[in-house]
Amino acid sequence: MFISQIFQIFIAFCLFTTLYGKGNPLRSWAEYTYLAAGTAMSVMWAWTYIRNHAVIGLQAGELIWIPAIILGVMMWFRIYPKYSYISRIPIAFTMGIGMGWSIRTNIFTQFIRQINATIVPLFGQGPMWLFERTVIAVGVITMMSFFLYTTEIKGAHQWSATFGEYFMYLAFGAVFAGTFMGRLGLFVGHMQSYMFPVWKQPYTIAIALLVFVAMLALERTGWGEKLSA
Amino acid sequence: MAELLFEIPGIESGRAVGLFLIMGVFILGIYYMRRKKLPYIRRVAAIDAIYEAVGRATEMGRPVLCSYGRGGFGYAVIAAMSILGHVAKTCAETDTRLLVPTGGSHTGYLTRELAVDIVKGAYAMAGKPDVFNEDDMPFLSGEQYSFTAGYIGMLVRDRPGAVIMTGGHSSEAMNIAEMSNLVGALTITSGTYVSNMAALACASDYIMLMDEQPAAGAYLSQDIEQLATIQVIDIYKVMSLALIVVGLLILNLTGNNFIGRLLAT
Amino acid sequence: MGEKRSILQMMATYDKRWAYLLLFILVLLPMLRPIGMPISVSQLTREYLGQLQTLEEGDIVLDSWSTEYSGYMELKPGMIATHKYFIKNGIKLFICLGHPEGLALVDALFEDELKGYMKNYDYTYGEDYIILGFALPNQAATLAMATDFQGSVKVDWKGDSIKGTFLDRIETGADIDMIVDFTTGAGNPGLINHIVLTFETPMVQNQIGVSLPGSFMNLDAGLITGLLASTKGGSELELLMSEPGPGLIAMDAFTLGHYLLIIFIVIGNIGYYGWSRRTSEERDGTTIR
Amino acid sequence: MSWFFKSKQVNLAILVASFLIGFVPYFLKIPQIYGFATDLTNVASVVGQFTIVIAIYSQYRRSLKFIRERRKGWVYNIYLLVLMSAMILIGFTWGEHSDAYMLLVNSIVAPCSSVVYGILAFYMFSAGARAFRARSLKATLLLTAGIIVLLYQAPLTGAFIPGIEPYAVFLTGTVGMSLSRMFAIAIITGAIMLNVRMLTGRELAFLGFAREEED
Repeated sequence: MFISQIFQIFIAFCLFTTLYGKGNPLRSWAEYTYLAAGTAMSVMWAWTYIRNHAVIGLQAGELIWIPAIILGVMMWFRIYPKYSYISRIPIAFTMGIGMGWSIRTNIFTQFIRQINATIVPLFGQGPMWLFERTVIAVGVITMMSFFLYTTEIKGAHQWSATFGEYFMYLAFGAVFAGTFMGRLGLFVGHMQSYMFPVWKQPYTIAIALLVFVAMLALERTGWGEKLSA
Repeated sequence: MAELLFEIPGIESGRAVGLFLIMGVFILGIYYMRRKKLPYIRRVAAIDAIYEAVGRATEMGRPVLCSYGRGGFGYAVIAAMSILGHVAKTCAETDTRLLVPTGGSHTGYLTRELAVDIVKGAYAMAGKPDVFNEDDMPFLSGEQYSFTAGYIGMLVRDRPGAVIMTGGHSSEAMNIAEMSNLVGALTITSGTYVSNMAALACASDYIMLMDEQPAAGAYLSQDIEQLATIQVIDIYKVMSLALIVVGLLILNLTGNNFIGRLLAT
Repeated sequence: MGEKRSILQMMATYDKRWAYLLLFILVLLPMLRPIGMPISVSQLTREYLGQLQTLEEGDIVLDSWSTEYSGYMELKPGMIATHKYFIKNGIKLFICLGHPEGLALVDALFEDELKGYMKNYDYTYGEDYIILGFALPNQAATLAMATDFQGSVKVDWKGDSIKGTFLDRIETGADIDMIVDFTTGAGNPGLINHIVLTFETPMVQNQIGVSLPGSFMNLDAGLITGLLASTKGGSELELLMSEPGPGLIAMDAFTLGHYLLIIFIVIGNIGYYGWSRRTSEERDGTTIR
Repeated sequence: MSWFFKSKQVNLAILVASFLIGFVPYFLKIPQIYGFATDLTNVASVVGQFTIVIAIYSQYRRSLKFIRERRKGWVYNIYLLVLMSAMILIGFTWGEHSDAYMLLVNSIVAPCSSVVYGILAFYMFSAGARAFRARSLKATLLLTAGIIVLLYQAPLTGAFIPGIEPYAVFLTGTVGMSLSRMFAIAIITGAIMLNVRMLTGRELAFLGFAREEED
């Protein structure tokens, strides 16, 4: 367990050397290790899903899984250019079903519900409510008018579009800040897992320094680029 | 939710309006795709930015890097393919090397085939089929993170003068945009979701916001299907605006939530 | 570049790797020496807790983890606090993973963080909570689960049958009392599309900062009923429930990281007005002009 | 037989039929097709999992090409294939809940996945520091909104200046939210239109038909 913990810290800091912007073998090693493990994990999970549904279902006598497995195997023919046409049927089938169930509900969640939530009584709930709801409606309308393509933007449309564009940049400021909070929270949480329990702290600091120095040394000597992938 | 305005026997309650809206897209879409006359589409500023970027790379003698996203066949990726075709043609005409990283998801190998065809076709159309080099369109990986690493590797190694990152990119977009800024490339990106749009607007020299990318793709291709798509989208945008305005007016002037009930689910 | 650069020029065109190094140091330092800065609780987090409080003992909650390990790092405080609430109040959970990496999280959460807590409240596997594993890989699976639960789910994550557990009570999405979704946003739209929309099941979300705009939109449209925002929301929930955890510890670094960015923005502006604008540099690598 | 698979009409028919199976039961009250539609949805979710084999194959092919041609970093590709095969082998032999397999997941995937996203904090940081400059009215709006929300998000500020909360909540919950809403409303039609193009047989490149015509 101890070794695993130390290894985690080491491989994480190796990958952080990406920030320096130059190739080095530590980073390449970490990257390839991750790629190998990540891909292997996807394989295992795909298999588990197939087993828990199709294999167990078949054992219980559910015949519907037989075509599922046949279609799945047909999918593999995509990799032989000569027979890749065989894979078209499972692709058409999964794409078709997927298209069906995604648009059937997206029209409600993304279109109808959103328009409906914009149409609300403005008065009678205080000035703050009136202000916020008006801002939402005006914001949606003016921003959308900025994104119309089949008409020339001029006259009143020009006013609306310009206002919408400014409004959008105001929104971008807020959204950017929120995104930064998220990424920072992730980074802080990650570092926390290497700093607590407290016994990890000396190891973490030592490994961070070690990787940092190694990275600089590799860069200065020119070995970094040479040995990286 | 407001109570329903109407119900149609045989249709699940509250779902008829969604069904009609979807059918509306189908009807309008097929109608516009069958028309022979090409509709008017505004030339979005992104197109000039793309030509400027390619021109800059050519002047500097550096390659152009153009990617079309890492997902399967989505709305953004298909638009990006049109843009890629034009970038490839311009590059072929001006003898600028073009790099196209491909892959990035389990379905990335499917889109790659089409991308290779498009670039190959563009070189052939420019009369330089022998200049086309498939090694400049590497399949980086089927996994997102190593696709990103490979992409960054290309940026650092080949130091392109322009990076045109269109199509559906997600969290890796920020990574690529900042790295491309570090190597001094003029960066054009496209945002496909809200937080990604805000971040990329800050990080890149030019950004195609929301559906400016499909609009640019349609304008460049002058393909009736893509143009029809933009037309139908515009109709629905105007319709949604009208619904909001009319709904708000009726509700707040008369107290009757007509549109709200029409759209109730 | 000239040999000697003025301070203003440096403020406009510093090497950003120095900023990276500073951010690294400022995040690690307060963990070595915690400062314990005070924090406040937002209305959003109070409403989220209010939603959890509508549940009664024995209610069944679909506990969806549509997050990879990285998202967990951000959502951890909120996940721990929310699960503590469930454990304390005897709510039944069935955990569905929406991402393969979720497997590693089961151990990370239940073994490393909540083991003692669960023992205190006698919260046991099979009786109070069941892990279904990678049960929500895509919308199709979610739809299948929502319309025919018993037909589409037969075993738990280790392949043991779920017959005879509290899950027997579930036929469709209508039998689920609440959905709690720990998500990175890109996770699984199927929950809203196929359960909330169809069965009007209440759903609360613990969302990462990146995907918050979309969640605000759904909150306003009534598609979700509560929202816990990023690490900050988690730490506020800890404070509200008087259950201190990793969130409150993180807040020092969180504050410093934000202030550092603000300082760099100020420096950049001084540099811009003092140097870039006068030299009318053409391109500075951003659309915001 | 191969004409059947190759035929555009057959594939298009399958596409349309499965689209209808996915689409129609949600709207029409025909209980008889519910069960059938659910079964097929289950089947589709399993079929989708089979694509992983293609991803693996592409990875092997690319790595082997690197090794064969002794390209830069070919040694890493050997390492990649060995580690990947070993982990898959361990997973299949002892199961994905075994200690050995979990150890690999916890030691490699957990830290690396966190770095890949955590590193974006730095990129956001430098992009923000570069872009948030009061160059114009647009940029000043961005800067103002950004600074207010950033200040609010730093938990310490809220404790000392509680008055900042309504402004920040207004910017994220109202201004930012209306951007998301506009985005959602505008983008949905494009997605449906793509489906229209596919279902009417005008956009079949995803089935590989574009390639076919070249051959």
